[in-house]
Amino acid sequence: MALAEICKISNAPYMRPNAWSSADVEEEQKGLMCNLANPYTLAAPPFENPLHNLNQIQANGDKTGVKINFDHGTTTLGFKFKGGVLLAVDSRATGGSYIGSQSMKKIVEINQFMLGTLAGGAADCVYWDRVLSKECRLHELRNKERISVAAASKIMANIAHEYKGMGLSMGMMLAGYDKRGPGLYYVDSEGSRTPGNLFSVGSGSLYAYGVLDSGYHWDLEDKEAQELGRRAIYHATFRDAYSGGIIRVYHIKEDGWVNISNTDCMELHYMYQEQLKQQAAK
Amino acid sequence: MATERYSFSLTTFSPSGKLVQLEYALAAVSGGAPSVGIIASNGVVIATENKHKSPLYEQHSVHRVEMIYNHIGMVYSGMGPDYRLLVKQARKIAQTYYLTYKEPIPVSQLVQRVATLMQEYTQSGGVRPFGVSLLICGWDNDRPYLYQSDPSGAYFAWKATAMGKNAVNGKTFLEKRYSEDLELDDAVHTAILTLKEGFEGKMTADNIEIGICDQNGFQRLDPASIKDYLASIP
Amino acid sequence: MDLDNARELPRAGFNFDNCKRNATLLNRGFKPPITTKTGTTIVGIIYKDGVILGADTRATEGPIVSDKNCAKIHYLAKNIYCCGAGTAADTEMTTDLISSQLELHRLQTDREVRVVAANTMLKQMLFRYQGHISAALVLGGVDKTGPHIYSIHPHGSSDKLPYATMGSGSLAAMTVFESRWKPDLSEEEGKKLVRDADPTGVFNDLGSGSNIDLCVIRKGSVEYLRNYELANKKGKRQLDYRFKTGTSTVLHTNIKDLLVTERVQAVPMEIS
Amino acid sequence: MSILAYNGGCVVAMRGKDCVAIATDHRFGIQAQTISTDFKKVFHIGPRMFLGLTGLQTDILTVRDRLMFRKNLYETRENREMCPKPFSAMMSSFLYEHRFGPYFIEPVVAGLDPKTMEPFICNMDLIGCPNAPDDFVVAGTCAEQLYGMCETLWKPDLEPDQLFEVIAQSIVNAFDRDAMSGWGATVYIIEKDKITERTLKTRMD
Amino acid sequence: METLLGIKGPDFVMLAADTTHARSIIVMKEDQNKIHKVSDSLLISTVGESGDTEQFTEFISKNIALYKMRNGYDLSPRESAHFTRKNLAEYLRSRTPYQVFMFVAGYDPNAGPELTFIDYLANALPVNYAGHGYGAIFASSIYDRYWHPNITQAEAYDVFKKCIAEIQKRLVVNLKNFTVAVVDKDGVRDLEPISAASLAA
Amino acid sequence: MSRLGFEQFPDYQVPGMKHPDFSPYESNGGSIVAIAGDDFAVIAADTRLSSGYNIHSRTQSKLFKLSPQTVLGSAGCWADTLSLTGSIKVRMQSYEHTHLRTMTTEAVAQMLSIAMYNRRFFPYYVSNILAGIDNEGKGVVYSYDPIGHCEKATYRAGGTAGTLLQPVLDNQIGHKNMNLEDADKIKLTKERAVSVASDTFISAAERDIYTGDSVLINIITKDGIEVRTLTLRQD
Repeated sequence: MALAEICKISNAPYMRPNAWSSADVEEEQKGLMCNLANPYTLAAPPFENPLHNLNQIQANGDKTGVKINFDHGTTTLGFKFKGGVLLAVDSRATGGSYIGSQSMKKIVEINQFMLGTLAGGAADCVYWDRVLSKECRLHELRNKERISVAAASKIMANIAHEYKGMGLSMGMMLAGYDKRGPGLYYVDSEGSRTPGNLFSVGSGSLYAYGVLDSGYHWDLEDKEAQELGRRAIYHATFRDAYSGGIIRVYHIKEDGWVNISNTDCMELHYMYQEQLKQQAAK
Repeated sequence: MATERYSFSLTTFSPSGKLVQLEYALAAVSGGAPSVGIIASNGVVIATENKHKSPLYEQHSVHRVEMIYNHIGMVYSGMGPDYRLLVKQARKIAQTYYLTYKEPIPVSQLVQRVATLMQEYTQSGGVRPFGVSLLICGWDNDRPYLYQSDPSGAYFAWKATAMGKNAVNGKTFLEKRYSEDLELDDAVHTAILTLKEGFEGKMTADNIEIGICDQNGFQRLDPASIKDYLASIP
Repeated sequence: MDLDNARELPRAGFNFDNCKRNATLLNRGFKPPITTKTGTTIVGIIYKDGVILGADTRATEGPIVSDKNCAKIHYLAKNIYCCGAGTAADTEMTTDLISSQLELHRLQTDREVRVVAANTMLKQMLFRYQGHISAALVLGGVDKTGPHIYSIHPHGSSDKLPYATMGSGSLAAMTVFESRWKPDLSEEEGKKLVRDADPTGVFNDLGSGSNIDLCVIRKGSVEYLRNYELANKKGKRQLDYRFKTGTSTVLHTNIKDLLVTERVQAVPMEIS
Repeated sequence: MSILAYNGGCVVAMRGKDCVAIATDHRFGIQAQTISTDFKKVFHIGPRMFLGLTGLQTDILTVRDRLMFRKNLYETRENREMCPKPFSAMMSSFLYEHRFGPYFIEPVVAGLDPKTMEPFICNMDLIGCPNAPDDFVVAGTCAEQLYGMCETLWKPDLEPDQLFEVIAQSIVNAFDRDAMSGWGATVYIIEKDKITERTLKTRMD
Repeated sequence: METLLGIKGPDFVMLAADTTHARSIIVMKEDQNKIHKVSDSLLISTVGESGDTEQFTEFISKNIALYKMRNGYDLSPRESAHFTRKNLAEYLRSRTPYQVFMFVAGYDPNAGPELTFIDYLANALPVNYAGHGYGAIFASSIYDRYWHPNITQAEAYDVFKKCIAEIQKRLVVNLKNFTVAVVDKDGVRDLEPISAASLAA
Repeated sequence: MSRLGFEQFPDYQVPGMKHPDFSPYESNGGSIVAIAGDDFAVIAADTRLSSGYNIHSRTQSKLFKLSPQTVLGSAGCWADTLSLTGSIKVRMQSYEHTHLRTMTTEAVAQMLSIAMYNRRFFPYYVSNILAGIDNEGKGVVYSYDPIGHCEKATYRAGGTAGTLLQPVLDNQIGHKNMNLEDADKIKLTKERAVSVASDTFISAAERDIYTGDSVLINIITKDGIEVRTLTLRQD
């Protein structure tokens, strides 16, 4: 112990006696799950620059056998048109090139009038959407009025900006119907937030845009819009390895959102192929 | 002499369309010790004379019948040193083939490749043709094979043949004695008898060499078993 | 063949054509592929009348078993065998190559090759490649000078030992030898010793597994006991996975008949 | 990402009773982008012999061309059909020649020996370490998934019809869990007297 | 950043290529032709590292011309594509690899039209439709949506118009003009270029 | 994390100091399979604990009984598994004392997700699968990625052999890619679920070097948890 005195580390936390008091245990417990009480306090990593460190660990995965793959990859799209807001998403979650799930829910129902889509890190999106959902409900209780899409997206953008550079990966759309009419916002983990008429996010978004742009205009009928969204996602799943599974289409109107369809890609593919054959036969 | 103009070290055509160097090489072969090969119904035998001029010579030190691969053997008539090189090459060819395809080289392939090598020496600069003819015997596809390869690179498949000194007599003898349903033991006898045609002096187990090849592979007979064969010949 | 008058196969030996391109590709951040490795427990001992070699039979590609029953005791000559650990292709090809050279050597010298010759050929070859050919070998054989065991390391060093182990399970197996090996073991004792040593690697080292191969080399005879002990059997499945015909949806079927039904007939040539 | 997964794709071969089966997916992609869904990685190289190659597509083409050159040379030179066994040995030595600058491919050979009609399957790593078991061999980006499927479904002495179902179910379910392969599949069943080629209906995402 | 597009129909192959020649952040010129007529019924379009594209395309086309001179007939599109791929693959292993992306498009009176996709690694594949460059990613889903096996030349041209409109809308880089060429049984023909102006009209 | 004392390290680069690669993880192997049925859930895990080519234990259960209705299977970095399951158990206990009832499977599933996300920037390296009986008495399976993304499923394989086994479950339990009439599809009984789970482990032990020794199978029904074992290859 004399050495510790000389080195002036006898007061360091790791030099404390090991017999922990129950208070210590409690504190430890709090530390392990502090976000249960307050969702904004996540455990700080024991190193600077978590993004860099995690990348390092992932890059060495082959040597160490440690393969930390977060679920990712997606095609999501949303657009406003005369009939409200339409959202369409795929349902594949991939970790590396392994398909972890073909039936993931990539639309989070925040409340009856607002939906969030998720792209990027699945856990990031779901966790923060849940937090947002809580904030929205609190806002409603405090102000006796539903939160606007603009305000909700601002909360999200603030959260994202707070954690900027820590390695969160999110690209989400928030869509809803409020007193100002239909709203559609894009928010990402860089902290950017922007309203718009038409967005597509995720690894397959480039393909979705191709179909979407060539078929989109404001005066689409409801049925046409739903088909356009479904078709755009279908083409993205065909071309993008990281998108696929079930195509979910949601439509938000003045009286809240409706889940229009959940169709398997395989079914759609052979249906469209059949149509193509008939078209060619003509 | 007209022919001499075309007989310097390169194999060059003479005006009559002959490669004189090759004819000289064949002359070296037909001056060499006789060797015979006979296919039997269940194997094949090759045999040659291995006579030494001096009684001081250590017998059974340099062989004329050589194993190339488990199922292939070879003998020659002509120049011994040239033969050594061909044996070495043939063994290499066989091993390379096995390393590539993991199956033993077919006899026909080995013969073809050795013959190609011999042909190359008739067309390359700075070299002379080999002064040997080879008899290559082997067993694959459940049957025996016997090939002869000449200095020109030409090769033939035989049922039975003789090369070297007295080859013409040997062949005539074989033509008379050969039959398709010969057993291997009979073939060995026939081979010895063929060598005996024109053999000068007494034939002993120490001045001939015999190799046999059947489904169990090739082997050079040791003097003791040659002696047994000789004993049964009148 | 020396003349280029007919297009022939490229010359034997390593080909480095792809190296530059591969280096460029890997520099772009692609990961290099993994090769099949034999983690392996290979052992060899000298007993009274000869040597006994032992090996497991697992080959792995990363954490996946790529071959459950590979033969790691390679033939070198009638009286010499060699166990290999390391990159599977390297051990396979190196022993094949040396086996060929030994055979040429045998034919050239017309006598049984000695174990020390095999050892020298192997270590010289490995040393030439400076460890880039990653083969760790246990060489064993019997010649006129008696039984010999050598262990050869990938960089070309070798030891002559009464008992040797190599591979990822070598320490486990060595414990058994260290405690139980003694000079002049009988064949039965020797087999039992190897049979006891190898499974320590098979069971306790994840790089080794499946069955045990044994090779007993005596003066004048060899006994190669492939799968001497089936140490690990595949469990018995509880269900019968049988599919009703038509379970998989087929889009088109195309059948190609291989039996030649055509009859060839000789048509006499017209002679004018 | 491993360079072997750059273009995606997988191949599996299985032994049955007096028959062998080999199956391939159809995807040709450049990393995550699917370019074509009509690239079969299995080539019919002899009357009863198939060669499957997975990995980098440019090397698939190059290796196929070079092997065909060597095989044709063998066949014309020796005037006989090349059996699967020597073909595999030749491929192994070809790949090992490039030990220090390998082609980024993993080959699979399936066929019947023309003389004995004995089924033969074999795969190798990219530097030519041969592996010829008596059950099944796999290669490609979803090798792990295929190992799981085949280990569970395969059993000895499958008749051609059952073998087809087993191999079809194996490959389709395996690549459905892999992003880099899929988009259609073809199964070849090689029997003594005929070769049956079946194209499967699969997911196209 | 440059973009190539290609579509094969039942009796023709149509290619489109942007005309931008850029260096670093500067556009050097706007009328660079990237579709090269190699023979009466063969087109090669190339993008990639500048310098490599011209050198390699010229090397290939002159060799194809040489083949015709020597043998008195043209290489078929399939053969040309294989020749191109093989050369690219061999150069890839040399000290001076070419970094080019290309389409070999041709019409063979017997085998019909053929469109081959070749990228810088010498990956090669006959395709019905494909593209090179960032723009092609946007185009690929439009192909999937509007291509069909009996597509006519007019329809194909329309698909290109859709693709180019999308590229001009979504791609960060400004690709103003695209040249279009077609090869069919009547040989090689240039079509009206597609530009932002012509799309607006 | 402050207890670890890392705050005393200077967080800037000191000249001449070399930053070694930070590798706080180890892969300890192991696989988990879970299948949910109408009124039961089956969860199985092998009992091998390894690191590199070494086996630490042949009898380590990777299944954690959290309540009579809920079992968590956890493989990956064993230290992380212990830390995570320990704190989950404490939490559940305190919940029980506070609310005087056991946490339901759904609640555990959600809490686990949040607990894992707490370590977003220094994740637990674990592959978690939670199986149990839900409020309505049906079997459920939840699976997680390392940072707590949670998905409800009916069957799931995880751990080192997860990639090998998932397609088998897709095929045998999910009837994927099978063109069968509903009548031909084999109904999922408890016995079949157990059989499929054991068979998948037999396959995994053949090919995955980190899976072996034996399997522990927990069968969760409303009446409690039945435990079965099966011996696997030992190599």
